[in-house]
Amino acid sequence: MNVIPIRSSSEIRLTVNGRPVTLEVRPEALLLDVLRDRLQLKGARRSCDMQVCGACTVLVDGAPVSACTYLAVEADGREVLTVEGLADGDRLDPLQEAFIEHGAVQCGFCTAGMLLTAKALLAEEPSPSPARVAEYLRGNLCRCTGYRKILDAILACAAPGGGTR
Amino acid sequence: MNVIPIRSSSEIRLTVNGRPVTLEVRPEALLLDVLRDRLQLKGARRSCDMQVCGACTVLVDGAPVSACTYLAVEADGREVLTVEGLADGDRLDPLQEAFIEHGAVQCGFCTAGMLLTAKALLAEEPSPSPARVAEYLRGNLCRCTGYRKILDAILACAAPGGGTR
Amino acid sequence: MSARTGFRVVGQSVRRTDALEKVTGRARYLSDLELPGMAHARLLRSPHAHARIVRVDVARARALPGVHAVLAASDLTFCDPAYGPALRDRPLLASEVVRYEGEPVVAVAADDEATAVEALDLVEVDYEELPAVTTLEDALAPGAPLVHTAEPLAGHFSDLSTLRAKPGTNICHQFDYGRGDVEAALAAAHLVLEETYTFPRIQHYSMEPHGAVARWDDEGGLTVWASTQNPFSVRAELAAMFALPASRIRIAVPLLGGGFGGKTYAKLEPIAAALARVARRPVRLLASVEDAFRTVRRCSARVTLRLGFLRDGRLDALACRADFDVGAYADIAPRVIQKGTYTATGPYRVSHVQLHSNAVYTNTTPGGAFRGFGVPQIVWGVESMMDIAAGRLERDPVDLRRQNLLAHGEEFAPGDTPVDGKLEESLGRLAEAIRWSDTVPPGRARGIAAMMKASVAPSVSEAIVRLHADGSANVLVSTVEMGQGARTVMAQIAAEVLALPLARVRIVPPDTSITPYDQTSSSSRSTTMVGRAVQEAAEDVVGQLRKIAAGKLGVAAGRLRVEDGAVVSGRTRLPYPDLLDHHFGMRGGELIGRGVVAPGRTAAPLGGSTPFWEVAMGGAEIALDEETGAISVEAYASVSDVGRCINPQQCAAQDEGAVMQGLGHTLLEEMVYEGGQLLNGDLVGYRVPRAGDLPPRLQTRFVENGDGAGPFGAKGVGEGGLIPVSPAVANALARLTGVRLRELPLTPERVWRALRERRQRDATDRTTGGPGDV
Amino acid sequence: MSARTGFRVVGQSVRRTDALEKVTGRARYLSDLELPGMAHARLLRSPHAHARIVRVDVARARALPGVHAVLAASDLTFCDPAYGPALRDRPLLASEVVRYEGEPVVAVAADDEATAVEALDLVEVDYEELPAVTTLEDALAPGAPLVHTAEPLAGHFSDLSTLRAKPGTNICHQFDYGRGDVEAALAAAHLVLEETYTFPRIQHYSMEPHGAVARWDDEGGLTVWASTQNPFSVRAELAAMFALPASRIRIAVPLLGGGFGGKTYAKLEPIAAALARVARRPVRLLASVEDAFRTVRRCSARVTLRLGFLRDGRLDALACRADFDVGAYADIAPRVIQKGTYTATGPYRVSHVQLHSNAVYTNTTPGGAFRGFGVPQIVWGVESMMDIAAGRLERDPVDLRRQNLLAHGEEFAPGDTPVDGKLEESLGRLAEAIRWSDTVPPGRARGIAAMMKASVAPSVSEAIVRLHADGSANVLVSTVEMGQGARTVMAQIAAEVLALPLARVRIVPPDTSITPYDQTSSSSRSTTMVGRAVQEAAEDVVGQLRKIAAGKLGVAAGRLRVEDGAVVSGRTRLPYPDLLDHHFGMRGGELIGRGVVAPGRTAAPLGGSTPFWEVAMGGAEIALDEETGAISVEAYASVSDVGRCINPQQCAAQDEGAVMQGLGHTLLEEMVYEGGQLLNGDLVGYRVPRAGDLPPRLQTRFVENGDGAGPFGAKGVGEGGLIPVSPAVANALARLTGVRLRELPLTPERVWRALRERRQRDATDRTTGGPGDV
Repeated sequence: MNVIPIRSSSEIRLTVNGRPVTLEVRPEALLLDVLRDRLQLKGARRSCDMQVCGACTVLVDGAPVSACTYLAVEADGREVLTVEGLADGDRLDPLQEAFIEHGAVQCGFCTAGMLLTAKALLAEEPSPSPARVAEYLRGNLCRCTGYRKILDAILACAAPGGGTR
Repeated sequence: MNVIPIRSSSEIRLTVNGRPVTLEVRPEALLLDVLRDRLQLKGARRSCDMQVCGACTVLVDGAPVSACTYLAVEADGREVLTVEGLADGDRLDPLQEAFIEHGAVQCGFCTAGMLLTAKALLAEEPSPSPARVAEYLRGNLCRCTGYRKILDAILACAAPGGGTR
Repeated sequence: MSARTGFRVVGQSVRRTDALEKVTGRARYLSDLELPGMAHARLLRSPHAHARIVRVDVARARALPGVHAVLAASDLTFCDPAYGPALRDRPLLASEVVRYEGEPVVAVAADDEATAVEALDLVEVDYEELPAVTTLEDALAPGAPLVHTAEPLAGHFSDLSTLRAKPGTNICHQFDYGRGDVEAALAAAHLVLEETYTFPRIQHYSMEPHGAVARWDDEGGLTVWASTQNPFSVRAELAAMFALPASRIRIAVPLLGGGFGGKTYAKLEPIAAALARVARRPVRLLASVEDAFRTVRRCSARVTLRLGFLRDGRLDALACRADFDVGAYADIAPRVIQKGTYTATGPYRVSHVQLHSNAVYTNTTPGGAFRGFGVPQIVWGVESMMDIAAGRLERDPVDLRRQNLLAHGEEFAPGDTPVDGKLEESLGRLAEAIRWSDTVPPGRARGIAAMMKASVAPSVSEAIVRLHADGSANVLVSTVEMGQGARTVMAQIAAEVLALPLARVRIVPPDTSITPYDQTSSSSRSTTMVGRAVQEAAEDVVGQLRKIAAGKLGVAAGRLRVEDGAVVSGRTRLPYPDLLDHHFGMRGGELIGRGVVAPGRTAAPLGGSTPFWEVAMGGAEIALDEETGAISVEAYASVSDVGRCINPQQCAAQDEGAVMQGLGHTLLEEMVYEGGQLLNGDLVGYRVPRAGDLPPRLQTRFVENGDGAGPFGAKGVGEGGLIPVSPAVANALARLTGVRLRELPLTPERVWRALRERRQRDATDRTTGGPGDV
Repeated sequence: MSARTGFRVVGQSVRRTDALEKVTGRARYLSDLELPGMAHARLLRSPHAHARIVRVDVARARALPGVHAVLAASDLTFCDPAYGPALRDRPLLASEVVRYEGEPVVAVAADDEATAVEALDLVEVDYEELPAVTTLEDALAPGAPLVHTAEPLAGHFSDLSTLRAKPGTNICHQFDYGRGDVEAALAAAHLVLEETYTFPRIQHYSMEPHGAVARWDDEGGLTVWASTQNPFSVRAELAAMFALPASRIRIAVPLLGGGFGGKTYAKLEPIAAALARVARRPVRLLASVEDAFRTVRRCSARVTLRLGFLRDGRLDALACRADFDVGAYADIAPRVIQKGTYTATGPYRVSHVQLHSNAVYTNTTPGGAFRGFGVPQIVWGVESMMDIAAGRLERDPVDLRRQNLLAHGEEFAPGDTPVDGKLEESLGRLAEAIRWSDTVPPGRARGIAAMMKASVAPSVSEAIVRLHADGSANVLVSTVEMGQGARTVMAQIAAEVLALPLARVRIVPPDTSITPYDQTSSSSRSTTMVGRAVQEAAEDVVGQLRKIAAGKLGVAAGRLRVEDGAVVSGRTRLPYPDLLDHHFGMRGGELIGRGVVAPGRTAAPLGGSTPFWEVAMGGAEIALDEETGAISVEAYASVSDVGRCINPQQCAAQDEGAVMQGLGHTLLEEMVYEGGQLLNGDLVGYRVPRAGDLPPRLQTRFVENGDGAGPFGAKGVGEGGLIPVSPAVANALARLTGVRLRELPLTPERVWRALRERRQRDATDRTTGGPGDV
């Protein structure tokens, strides 16, 4: 463990994947770094650093945010869901199952963000149209799959009655 | 890095292998843990935990101490030398060279402690007798070598004129 | 077992072996690696495209607490700082001169990234700007400023050791190939077309940027964990730079978050290794996406083509002159230009061929390998011109292409591998998939394109298969899993040959100190080459099993077969664990199988015969917003001849991804330079395809005749699907609007301007009666 | 190249390949491993020697913040908790009953060790004490409390699958062997001696205690970094416990801080794996030295021997009845008792042999393998009695032994390996080294002893050698480096065969997913077995090189030799890199060599013929402080027949260490139990040799006739030197004082008491004229 010089820092209390966590964080600390380096939740990934790619997407109080630009102190008092919290023990979330089943995973770097964004979408709109899914994913890039199988996987988890495009 | 709950702790300033180090440590923190876990100096090793085996030996102000039972706060203001500080860049200490040359290294778990104890001895007494070396090493166990080659290596570094037993 | 194929695991869309770890977030990539005592590195990059370094002062940075190493070029006395796979033209850190905006000048390793950034702020560098060349035109102009003034050393590829630079120019390599008599044939041709096409600089943007973690050990050895597609090349570079035997270098490769060619050959590894040496601790160097834009890109190109057709439609002659902009350092671009140019004739039978291409230095991000490896740049022009020719010859574009296709078994070029696919079948499947014969809906048009690409040759892949006492197996191969699913495919191949369930086979991750040689995870070669090595190694094990069983049963080994984890003879079943117990006289020993696939050098023009031909064809149906010029691809069909799909779902995934990446450079992507400065070196400025860009209908189809050179008749896939996209879309646009664009990407602005020009010209034509160029 | 041996690297005392990392403190051991997110484990151990577990309440421990897993036996529903290499008699955590003081009952994994300790404080366990047996006498008494009541399952060794327990007793295994007619021979013998010797419980005290770090991955696989001497056995245990194929388990072994047999077979690995499964994160479990005392020890023994000599001094009959105290769980003790007992006749020719031994459970720390593997316990008695016999027969002890030595090539037992050394030469060298014929200084005496030990058989070792494009090589073997220098020796062997400098050869650390099978790093077998596998794999590579060169030169491969990194034919030198370039048609491919050494089962009494005989003899010259009874060993000479020293310095280092460890159990060491409680389970109470205990003169000599079964005529060394120490010292004591001790260690108190008794008896004898027992 490296030596952390303790300058000004404040205590935050948040819930991460259902578990309460109390942390001392510096004001400029990013949620992504806190998750990855201090809580060892490496599922959220760093890529573009400018809220474009979505690899760092986590849900804060159910809404997708880019953890790469979200201050940890902003998460004080909130619930954070990361990809590590999607499954219930060994029981995968239906989205996770669908991503595997439809081959929506290639390099996997976008996968966590895709899953969480889709989770938020289906919570908002259980039966989105394909176009709506594509539009909702505008903040989540994937360079491997061409999106086809990702959309298929998400649509497979939508409640019946989702419109077609 | 794990989250360390910050309870009562105090700042210590010490010199480790010639470099100044400032650390916040808890009062019960052991020097061995501080060296190994916080400064990543893994050369001092944990074995008996009761000042018998010498695997954790480091020099504090030149004197060998068992870091497994030495409080980090006691090192405040002092100079600590660990095995990582013995060599000068790529130039090994003569004791290190002699240990290699004489085959005084087997599993290596005692080696750091042996080297540092020998260093302290030769600083005190440049020309010890073989019996004196053996006696000085009473707090440093080795289970592999049978000590013969360790004594040979140390004696090879003694100034000429060391007595025989 | 599949009744259709007779295979049990091969041909099945089994779940990826890494799917679970990826959907649970527990997959580990380079940036997840934490080593005790590890320092974090940052680079100071040049703000200038071309400048002399007058002064570098790192004293204040070095004095900053928490800083473990600060390196400038003058500190690199402990290694040979020159590297590069084709030409050793690149310094580990810029020395004396910087040659592109973003070139690393100073490297720092510190306790954490914040301290490293702070240290870089304390570094002072004075530059004296030099005139820069950032376009092919500038670089090739007589008396142009030279990016490199000294002659660079050859890299580690023996087949590139005779690179032909043109001294006193910015041309670092030229490629020439010819057969027949092009000029005579063109002179005699019924139709001669001459056109020039340009292809932009494209950023790979693998979502995971480059990274490396380096650690020296006290045995004098170096370990580098690297996000690389070819660890053995990285090993060769580091061995040369640090004067180490290969056996003392360990390049270990975790999962890659995408590659696309951008992670071939040494990138950050030399800097990380140098920093770790000085810092005397592990050093992690992670690039950002902005760094990636300044690390490598696709070579842009300007390609002038002359095609000569006979009256009956036969393509009789093709001349190609291509200039590739390879940026400030050659990287693997010399090979890119020769391989890309070599297949300019595509899947067609052409008697008279003259190819010439130049690799041209400019003061821009170095150009290297990128999915397609030089082929898209050429095919963009050739396949556009096939459609132009069809128009001029009043032929159907599908029909004209069909007429010219090479036959199965026909030599592509004297000495090279005969065509291993059935090209007509691909074309037929494509026409069917894109409904070529159906009426086009109003406001839409369709276009197609075809391509054929060679894989790298000569090339070597090796494998070791270990069958354990309990009858489960480990496979040691150096295939890099970068998303393409290679590990899953290798497990399927081993499981098939060993007659084991997939779950009993595990692939060991690449590590040059452990897993046997494999040249590279690129060039669509892994299924064919590594797959064959795995097959051979597994067959070696099966041979040993049969021999043991034969001895035990007293029958000929040839009469025994393996089935469901046992050697079977009639009704007798000898499970592997029992056979191994018998063989070793105890429970414990293992059988080791070895597979070495090394076709060697041949008389083929490039020195080796391609192990297979990658064949892909594509068809697009587009609509156009005439107000904005925005093209929307409403349907796209991709057909690849893969011999056999080892994993059909993964084959489809490869081609879907390839098509979308192709749509990126067709419609959206281009790295834009102005005055030597990269204007859009981040994801805000550089737009890659999003989910909303997905064509509503995207189909992938596969030709499977079991005639591939790989295991079970499979062959490579992955690059091909990307290549026809641009000409297919442009051909559709031409058919829709009569407008022919010769510059990518087909941005709304370009299309809109072309439409406007076309309208203006049409207006003029209506007045003058002149013909419009299609 | 050495003129004497014709070898270049072999036979040289090259520097250890790990020496530099060890003297600089940068060598990494298990306890240095840190994984991101790793939890730290602690165990709650039984305070009772034998008790029923009435209640375990872990609720409060589980609720403690920072705790990730708390396991008691009832939680182990996800695995088969029974394990053990010989008998699966051991639960992962004590279930229902605890069987020794220190047995693990509850395991906790938490954020840090302090939290884990805090959690253990919150665990409540209620016990109901049961009567315990802690001595062989108690355990073998009729109606003794039983340590185990159910019949245990066989472990993973097929050759031990027919273990013969004695139901209703504490005997878990019996070993019997006989030939000739012992009773008749004893009845006819000129001299019959019958004596009983005891050997204490000894702690290995490797300076590094046991440790394991376990991590599950999402492919359902398990990785355990373990301080183990035999990773493949650990793999087999975990595969059975967690129902995994071997290919999905990875046991990786870092440098070990000593082993001495104490790190053979699964120790902490199952608990760490179970904790990691539940904690869903990596778990590190590090034992303390006090834990080590409660993990494994040397089996104590009580050995009754009957020796029958003919009038001319020939040892004609030997009967041995040995009870080994194996503690609460069998571990590998069943094999210990059979191998130890099997060689009771030592290096001597004995016509009539009857051996019987029992493995006896007691409520103490489990007994397992320890340097010498059962042999020291038997040799202690036999070699003491050889001296007694010499006295009674009025023969010189060296002379009597020489008369009875087996000849080179003579069968040790029908079906087993013939004697592979020259035993007379060893004895002669020993007599010379200890100056047997010289006058003994006043107040001193000399004693000698000899031993011959079998290595494990059948046994398998495998190796892979990879020759890289640059002519450097990696060797993949699963030899564990625990201080003995095996990696250096393997590098020497490979370098010799490959004709490469040592620095160009690198040994890859053991990892069951990667490095090929090796049974165990113990039984002094590595140089012979793994060494042969390395030699064979390297020769395989050389064969390929010669074949390539032969093809290139057009000469017969048989006429080519390798020299200094090249294949040589007359004056033509073809360096390996050039040959590989030629072979692969490019710079890059590698040659893979394979070596499999698997002698298989034989008709030998133990089911396999020992691959070699380890032969060692020792001589001590002692002085005695009659006031205190303290023995001081003034000189010690050790002679081992090693066939050939691959690395003379390391051979000497092995024997010096062995002698000192032997002096430990001879003079100092004993684990003392009282009422089931271990009284001295730490280094304050348990005294191991210090530097001051080193004999002023300690010599090691080696017999090198190049006749070993290993590479270059070498064979194993490492255990032998320890074994003669106790009888040699006791024989010297007897010669000095007339006092014969039959119980180890020879503590001052025991010696002093014996001297006092002797004086008292002498006084009585002087009165009665009766003979003193020598």
